[in-house]
Amino acid sequence: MSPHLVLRVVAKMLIPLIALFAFYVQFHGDFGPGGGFQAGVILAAGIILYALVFGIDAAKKAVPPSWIRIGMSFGVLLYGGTGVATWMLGGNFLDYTQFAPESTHAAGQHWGIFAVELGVFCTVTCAMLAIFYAFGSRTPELSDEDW
Amino acid sequence: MAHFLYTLNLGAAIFMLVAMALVLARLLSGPTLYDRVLAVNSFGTTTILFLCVFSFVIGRTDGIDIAILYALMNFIATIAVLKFFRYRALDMSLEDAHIDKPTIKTGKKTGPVKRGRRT
Amino acid sequence: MHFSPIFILDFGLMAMLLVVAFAVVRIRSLFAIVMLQGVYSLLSAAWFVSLDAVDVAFTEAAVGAGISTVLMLGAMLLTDRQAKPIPVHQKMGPFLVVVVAGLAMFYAIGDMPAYGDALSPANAYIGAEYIEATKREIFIPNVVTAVLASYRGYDTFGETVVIFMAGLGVLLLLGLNGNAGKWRAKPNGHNIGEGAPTPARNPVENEPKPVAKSTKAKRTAKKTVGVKS
Amino acid sequence: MSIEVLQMFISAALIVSGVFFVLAGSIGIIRLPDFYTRMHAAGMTDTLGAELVILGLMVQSGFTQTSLKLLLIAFFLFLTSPTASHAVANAAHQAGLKPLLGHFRAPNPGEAVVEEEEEH
Repeated sequence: MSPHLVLRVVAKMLIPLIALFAFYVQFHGDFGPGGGFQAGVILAAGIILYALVFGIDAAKKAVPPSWIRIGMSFGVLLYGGTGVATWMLGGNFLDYTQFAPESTHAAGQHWGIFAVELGVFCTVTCAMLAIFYAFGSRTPELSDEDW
Repeated sequence: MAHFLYTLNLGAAIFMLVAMALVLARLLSGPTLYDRVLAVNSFGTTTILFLCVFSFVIGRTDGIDIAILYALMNFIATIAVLKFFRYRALDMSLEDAHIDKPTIKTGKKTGPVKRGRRT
Repeated sequence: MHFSPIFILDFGLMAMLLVVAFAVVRIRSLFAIVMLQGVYSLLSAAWFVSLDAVDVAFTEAAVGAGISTVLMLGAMLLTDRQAKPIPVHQKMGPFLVVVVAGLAMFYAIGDMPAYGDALSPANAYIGAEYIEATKREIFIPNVVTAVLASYRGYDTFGETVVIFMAGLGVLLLLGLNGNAGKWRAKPNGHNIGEGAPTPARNPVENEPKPVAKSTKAKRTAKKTVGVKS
Repeated sequence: MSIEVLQMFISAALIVSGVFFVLAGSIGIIRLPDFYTRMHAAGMTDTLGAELVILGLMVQSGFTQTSLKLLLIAFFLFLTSPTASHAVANAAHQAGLKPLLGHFRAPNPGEAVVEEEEEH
């Protein structure tokens, strides 16, 4: 008998849906509630569910710690880099209109907001996963009385 | 007719609130920890329903997004809690967890409890 | 003030928030507190929806429902199961501070705008300008995203850096692999195996112990091993 | 009778019955004597009551995006609630929490598990 068959099957069905919902929140943030921070937390929660059900080692194979280190810094760099790019194009720091100055529908603003939200998304996902990996990888040593 | 539907939804929301309060009482008083887990799970479902009905009452359907989020995420906390109490670790896989019997707190001393095998 | 029936729901939610907050303070079982914090975040998210602050509710829901409970449990694994009771004489000072602060807040309530006031400072000045300008300058329906990412881009950059620093701090202090599984928490300062002869523990314990453990923590553990509370 | 009135009445019937089941379930969670019976009541709230209320709201909103989102909620609840109940019951049973017994005696928790294992 395989233990916890129900949990594993349901989790397998649920994790892609959670990831899909995270991307919905990320890219629909201009029209409904949500944005980079919320989407990052939801995606991290999906990966945490994977780690809870299939073990933290399997999760580390799927999302290696090196990705986490890189992704966490990449998000901040993307955010800052957007600002620097607008700087280079001749505007102020984080002045997104410089991306498409002639646009009548504020396309530059849309591109800027997209890049910035993506940066927040990366950083938040990776930071949440880093905290979970750091705490979850440790094993306590307890006697029964302490429990 | 709109007024009838408004009253209906408002009444449903108030009754959901009452149901939330009742479940909360069980959560606060629950004798065993499994009662608490059950109450939290049930509270989550009731809150999802409350959010759905309430967004119809106020006429803004953004609350339904939050209800979807809770429907997806309420599960994670329950799994974490049960793993915590059954295997006393969050890092092992459920796939190769052998069936062991940790004891519930009875007050009397019991033997050592095997944890799930670490992979 | 016009009485809207939605106020019944608001008051109900607030009353439950109050009950949960008192319970979190009073209950000593840490596990029950973790559960109650999940309930608190559910309730406050519902309340934020009723205040039309949907984005805040979304954040509260995302963090409170899934992540926070799991992380709290992960931290609880490494500590105690019960909060230690604090003697009454140590409680009096904080109690006094809380009472004084609460009285000051009650005094300040008189200056607050009424609930749902359209002319309150939050609605009247710069907020109204942002709501108007978003339509013609940024062309997206969600004003909150426009304010967060564009008008207040510096603030959000600061917040992102704060989250980055939090992750970095955890990485530096704990490491992603938990020292490759060699580190073990010892709640209550008990060093298991030195007190009463316990049956054989995990095989991992027979490995050579890391150096960091045999310093101060072990010395204090030896001292307190006889006087288990 | 126009279609709106019919919609209204169907929606009202579904929501009222759903609220009845939710309330009955939560009263059961309070009043029933032990964990397993309480779980019985909670299961009723989680599936029947919730699905009925969401179905009523779907009827109320017609063919809209809101209705699709409500369908998603119903699907997720249908998937996760029984699973969570199963997990809680399984954990409690494995931990040796015994049901409150009356005249009839159930097998001990440990024995029951062994039998289940051999079946598969």
